[in-house]
Amino acid sequence: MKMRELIKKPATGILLAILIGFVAGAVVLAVAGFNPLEAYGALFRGVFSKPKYIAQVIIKSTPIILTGISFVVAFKSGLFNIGGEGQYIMGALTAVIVGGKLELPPGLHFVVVIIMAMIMSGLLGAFVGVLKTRFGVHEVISCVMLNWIMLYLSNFLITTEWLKKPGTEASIEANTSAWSVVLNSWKTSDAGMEQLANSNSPMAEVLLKTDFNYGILVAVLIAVGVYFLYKNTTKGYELRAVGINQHASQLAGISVNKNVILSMAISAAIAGLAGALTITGVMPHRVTQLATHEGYGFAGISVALIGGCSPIGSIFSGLFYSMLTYGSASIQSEVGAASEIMDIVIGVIIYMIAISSLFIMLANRKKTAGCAAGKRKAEKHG
Amino acid sequence: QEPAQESSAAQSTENESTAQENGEGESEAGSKPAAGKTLNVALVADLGGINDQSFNQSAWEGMQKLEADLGYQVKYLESAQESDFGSNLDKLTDEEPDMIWGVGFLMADAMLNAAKTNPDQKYGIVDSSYEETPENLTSVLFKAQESSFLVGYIAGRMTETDHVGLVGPIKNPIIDQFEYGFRAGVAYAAKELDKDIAVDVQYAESFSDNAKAKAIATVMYNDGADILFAMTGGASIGVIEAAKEMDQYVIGVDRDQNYLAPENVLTSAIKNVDQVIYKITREIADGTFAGGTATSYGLAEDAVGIAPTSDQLVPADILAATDKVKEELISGTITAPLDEDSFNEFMAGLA
Amino acid sequence: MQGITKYFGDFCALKEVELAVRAGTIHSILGENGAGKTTLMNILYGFYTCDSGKIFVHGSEQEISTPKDAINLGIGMVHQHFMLVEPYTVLQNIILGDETTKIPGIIDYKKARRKIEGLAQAYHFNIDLDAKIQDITVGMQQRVEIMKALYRGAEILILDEPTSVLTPQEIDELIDIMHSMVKNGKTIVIITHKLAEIMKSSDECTVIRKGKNVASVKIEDTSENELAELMVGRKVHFTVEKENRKTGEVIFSVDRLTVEDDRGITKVNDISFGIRAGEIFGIAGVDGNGQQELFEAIASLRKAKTGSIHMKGVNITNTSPREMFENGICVIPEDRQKSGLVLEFTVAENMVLEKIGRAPFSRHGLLDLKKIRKNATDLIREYDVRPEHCEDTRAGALSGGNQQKAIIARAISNDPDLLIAVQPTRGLDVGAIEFVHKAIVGQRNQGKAILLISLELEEVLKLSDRIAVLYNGKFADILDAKDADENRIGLLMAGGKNDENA
Amino acid sequence: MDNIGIIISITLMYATPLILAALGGIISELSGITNIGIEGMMVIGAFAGAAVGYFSGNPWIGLLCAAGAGGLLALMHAIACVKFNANQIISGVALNLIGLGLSLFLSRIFFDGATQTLPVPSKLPKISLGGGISLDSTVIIALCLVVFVWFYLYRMRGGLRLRAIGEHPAAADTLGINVYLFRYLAVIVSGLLAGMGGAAMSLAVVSSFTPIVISGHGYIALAAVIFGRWNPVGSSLACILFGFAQALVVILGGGEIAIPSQILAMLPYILTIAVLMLLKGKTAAPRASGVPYIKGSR
Ligand SMILES: Nc1ncnc2c1ncn2[C@@H]1O[C@H](COP(=O)(O)OP(=O)(O)OP(=O)(O)O)[C@@H](O)[C@H]1O
Ligand SMILES: Nc1ncnc2c1ncn2[C@@H]1O[C@H](COP(=O)(O)OP(=O)(O)OP(=O)(O)O)[C@@H](O)[C@H]1O
Ligand SMILES: [Mg+2]
Ligand SMILES: [Mg+2]
Repeated sequence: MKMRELIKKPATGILLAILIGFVAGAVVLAVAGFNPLEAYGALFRGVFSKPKYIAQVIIKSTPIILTGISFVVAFKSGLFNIGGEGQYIMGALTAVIVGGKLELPPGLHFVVVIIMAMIMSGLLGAFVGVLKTRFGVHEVISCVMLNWIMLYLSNFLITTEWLKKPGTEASIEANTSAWSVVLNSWKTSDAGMEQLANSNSPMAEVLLKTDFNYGILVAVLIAVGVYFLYKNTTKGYELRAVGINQHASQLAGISVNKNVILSMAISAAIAGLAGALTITGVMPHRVTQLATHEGYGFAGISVALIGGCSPIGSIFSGLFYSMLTYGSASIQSEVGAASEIMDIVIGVIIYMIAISSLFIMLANRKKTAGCAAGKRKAEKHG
Repeated sequence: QEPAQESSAAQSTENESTAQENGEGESEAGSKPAAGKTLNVALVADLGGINDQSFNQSAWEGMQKLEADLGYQVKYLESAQESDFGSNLDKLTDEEPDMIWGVGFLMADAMLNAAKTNPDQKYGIVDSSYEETPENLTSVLFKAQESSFLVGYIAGRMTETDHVGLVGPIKNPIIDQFEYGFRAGVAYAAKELDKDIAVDVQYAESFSDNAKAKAIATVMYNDGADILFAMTGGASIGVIEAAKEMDQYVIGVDRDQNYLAPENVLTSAIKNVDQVIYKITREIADGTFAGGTATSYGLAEDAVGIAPTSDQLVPADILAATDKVKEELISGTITAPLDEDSFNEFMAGLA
Repeated sequence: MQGITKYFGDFCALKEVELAVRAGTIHSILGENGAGKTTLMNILYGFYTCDSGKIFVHGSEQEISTPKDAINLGIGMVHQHFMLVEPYTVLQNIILGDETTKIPGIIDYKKARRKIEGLAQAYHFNIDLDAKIQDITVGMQQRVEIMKALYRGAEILILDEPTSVLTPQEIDELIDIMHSMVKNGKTIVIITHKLAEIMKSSDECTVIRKGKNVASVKIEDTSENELAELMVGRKVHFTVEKENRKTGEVIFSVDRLTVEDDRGITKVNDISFGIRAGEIFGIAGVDGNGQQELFEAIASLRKAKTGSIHMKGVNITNTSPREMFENGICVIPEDRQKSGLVLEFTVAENMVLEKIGRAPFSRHGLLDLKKIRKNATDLIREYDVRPEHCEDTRAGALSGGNQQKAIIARAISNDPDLLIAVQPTRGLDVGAIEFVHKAIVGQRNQGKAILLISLELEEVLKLSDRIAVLYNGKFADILDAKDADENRIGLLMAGGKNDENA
Repeated sequence: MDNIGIIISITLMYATPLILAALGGIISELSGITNIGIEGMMVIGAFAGAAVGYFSGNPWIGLLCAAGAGGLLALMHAIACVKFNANQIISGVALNLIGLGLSLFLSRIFFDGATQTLPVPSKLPKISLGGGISLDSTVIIALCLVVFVWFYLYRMRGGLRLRAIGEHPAAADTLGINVYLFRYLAVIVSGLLAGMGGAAMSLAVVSSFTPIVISGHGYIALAAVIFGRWNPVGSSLACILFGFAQALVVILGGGEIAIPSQILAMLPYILTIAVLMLLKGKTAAPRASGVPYIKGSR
């Protein structure tokens, strides 16, 4: 009885899905002739054997936690924001421009960069919202198109004299004053370098070998902020209401159009923030010519879905996703199994989440069996 | 050829698992032909991935050859995003291999950073150089303009319509080497034949859009070009496809691509990243490591050139003439241009 | 049907219910909301399967596990909520699932059309086969549903609450159709809450309450009052006590309003009226005469083409629902699930839908969750919304009647100066109707103005102080309740002239 | 003008994989199941087509297997959406990942560790119509399918039923139509078509599978479904418009006009948005699309 209640909880469904995902991955690995235990061992070691690896996982989770939350925000208002890629690029591009062209004191510069990036990508999202509300253009279409438009726009801008770093195919870099790297000026100073080089503490290694940055704090703040927005504010209430029932919201005086636009804008701003935090947080602090999308937006969708479409859940699923992708490199280099195995694992996890009603069905089976017995009894009586 | 490679792949997994058990791979050096000691080598591929049909793949093939010939331990990591370069280099550095290669100019900064923070680790980078190269880093450049010059020359000699073309991916300094080298080669042939040869150049803005590359090629052929230089990265397949369908000649890039269309791939401007990686890595075992330097490899070193299969479709006299041009390039009588400025200079000199 | 028992999860919807219908008669089923009428019929139609029980058709036991089985046995059903595909034409809807084909797989519309036209003639149906469902009136849709059954050769026709959406004229027509069908040898089972209709149409009536048989009576031997008592289990008051009050100032006025529908057709044509405080202004009319557009224009859901709407002197024409609310207007919408509630929200959240931005429910954009919950607790108690303590229940999980109660509670708690009620008792049983009517009259007695738009003539007559009859986008007349009776209004609704006024 | 022939050829070359996938999307959506997994089905179709085409030497067998592979992936979607009432978007996202991952993984197994296949010995044949127009056989197949799907949806019994299911499944159910079976079939057919769309890329446009041979085509096809208002003809026209814009880019890019090629590359995408803004349409989405049908629920 207790067990059944437990299985019916959404979190249990997600955990079971993860378990099944790994089992499926193991089967595929085994079929391909690899030892699954060894592979997962490599994954585990690749992630947990050193503090700096954990740091890397955290660093890499930052943008996808945010693109995940971005997806959640739109989803809550009944919108499908598949434009995370383009919005991410907008944020990154803005960050490079504001970070590279302006001279401001450290700290302040960082804040200005991320705010500007959020504004710019927010505007991009608002544009999608306006297209939807005013012109009836479905957000999926406009987002898919804008992803490509942003890619080419970025590629174009960074080849202009204005933004190009001479002799490279990349943009200028954001100034160090805009960086969010932890203890950046100290660790790059001579004294700092020396102290770090001679220290054996794990923290020193993290500082020295990774771009450990404050981005994750921003991501967590955003997650909490979005959670608070939906749970405790009028605006969040309206955004949700509009997402579930436009007619009732409209009649109750909640403007559907305004909230759709706002929701898209917030969603896009958060995806843009992801881009800005990558620029300010990690090497090489610039935008490069892209042949194709880097996949932050699509990863965000997976993160959001694994996280149960909740902002707080996205923190954990973002870390989890980042762990899998970062760790999959170890599977590849140690066991030789292609890293695509992780696509399959993640795909199966999401698939299992989609059909998590299966778990509830299975849990209920005993109960319905009892019911059938009751039915037979009733028949006898009748 | 395939079964051989398959067995080598199987071997590689075997080797790696034993390597894990033994901790370090170096202990089993004895079982292999003695060419110095066996080394542990790793590679970080750039965004194109290890199977990009281009220099990442070529680099990895060089390493696979090291494994097959000499029993070296080899492994690679792919990078999905630019921010992966640093963490991939760092992860491999932790394993303290004898050498870590990075492919592509995109990785330049991450590589420099890694070399600076890990002075005891040897690194090599392909396609990028620095003003000041750290002692533990060697930088390898290819004079792709030279091979491009040669294929341009062949195209110029062979065109019957006096019209050739080039389908490019996304412009960047490396791609420029190909474009201007090719243009110069065509111009050189035109001068020799004393005629004008038009060169169409169009960029697909993509390394992957096969359909677009194919469409561009179709239009070029249709406009009268009869030989195209397909240097579109992975999307080159599209150009070769157009050549096949329209029964025209096409020139491959990076690797000998004749196998993709034996009737149509005239020649390929090859860039032997594999051989250079093979060579430099081997030298480490012998105790020579050219750290702190940037070396350009060109025709002289046989690091670039035209495909060995060229004789299948290129007439012997033209091949012979091409060989002469090659000598002149090696001797420095001709200098192949590698960007717009040097190309303009070259053309001025030609006139 | 014998010993029909049906569980939904743990909930027993039907407990050993018996139903015996004589061939060639009209048999009605009566019961409160949720008594199990629809469930019973769905079992007969094979849409649900029963947990135990037997079904006999023409004396032989039958296994009916899918609608197809039922159709093959000559059973047809018109569902409480119409089962029509809106973008399809009438013709397509009728033949769907039983299409005539020429070459295998390819529909032969001509043949189907001939067959349907034949049937329509036989039963004096008047339907436009090429109109799309979304463009025709509810009454028409009903005929399409009946035609669907006839087309399939139904001998036994089940009608689940067929009259709740019809005008008096349409109801009469329907009853005529039913009689002519019986004459043609068909058997009809009809579910309705309207006792008068039962008396007028049926031969027998089976009453069920809470999933159990209560009685089966011959109509000749019973009366409306008896049926009502059987159904509810207590005496029911059919009249609403209205104090005689002096009405106040005109607080709401509509002046020369003209409104077009989506296709640019004028649906409200130059209408003017005013409502005084303490007055119930009823608008009667056959569906499709502009009620929808009039309401939407007043609620700012649709642009008024010309004319103006004032509330307490403020011009609120073409503003927004928000503006309307701010000026003291509240709405009980027609479709509670579509426009009334956010079904995925909790009851507590739904109870503050319009006033979420106001103190005490929120301050500076921050919600006060405690106050929101407290508000719901109070309203749930006051308006007897069930189940008890459903503050945190999803609104979608409430029964239809309770959803309606929640909406009424919310609207009244907003303390509006004008309450607009559109079809406030649609689909409710007499008990629930009594409750809603009391609440509306209570508001009037407190001096509020009320605009009642209803297709139920009886309801309009019973509640209103003044009655306007909407016909073809214009008011055929505005009458004082004292001067109105069913005949007069019925005539006006049908487009007849009002002689006395002329 | 020869150029017109070329523009037509390029337009159709671009449009064909999209048309096939969009037809799949339409059928699935009309039955009430949103299929965002089209991309993954195209990828696996492209892989299966090229791989089987390579090993069997017969591109037609490759095309069939491509359809089969897409159909199998679609079956997973159908099981999730029809049997388990899954959120259709979540399931679709999952299948995109699985489709790509599986293709690459299998490619590595069968092609010696490479994520791309070797070129097929023979491609699907081309058909020359003269006037510089020369079309892949997939183009002809796709155009025939457009006509057939249109005919099926609007003239045949199954189409009437299918569309009814997407609008009002309960209504169809009460008329004895098997909603679940129809949905299963519709989703599987959408996978077959998407798989063929993928193979149209790897067996006709080019002759091998690479990890990037399908990159975003599925999403553009979905956009075309919406653009064309769930009508096979309309959606195909949307795909053709997109292909035309790409052809225009190619033609313009060859001229000596000083438009940066990156800017030119945006054209098809900007054009799509612009056209949609001008059309300013209300959507005609099937009403029950994306909503699981649970019998008897209200
Ligand atoms: N699909 C269902 N799932 C769960 N409970 C149901 C379902 N259908 C009906 N019920 C329950 O069964 C009872 C009988 O419902 P039914 O619809 O048959 O009532 P009814 O007599 O037709 O009422 P109404 O007058 O409102 O139409 C209701 O209390 C309802 O709660
Ligand atoms: N989607 C649902 N989820 C959970 N429970 C539901 C759902 N729909 C209906 N119910 C249950 O079914 C009952 C309501 O069904 P229904 O709408 O037929 O009301 P009813 O019994 O006719 O009552 P009323 O007289 O209030 O209309 C409620 O008791 C409710 O708990
Ligand atoms: Mg009912
Ligand atoms: Mg009810």
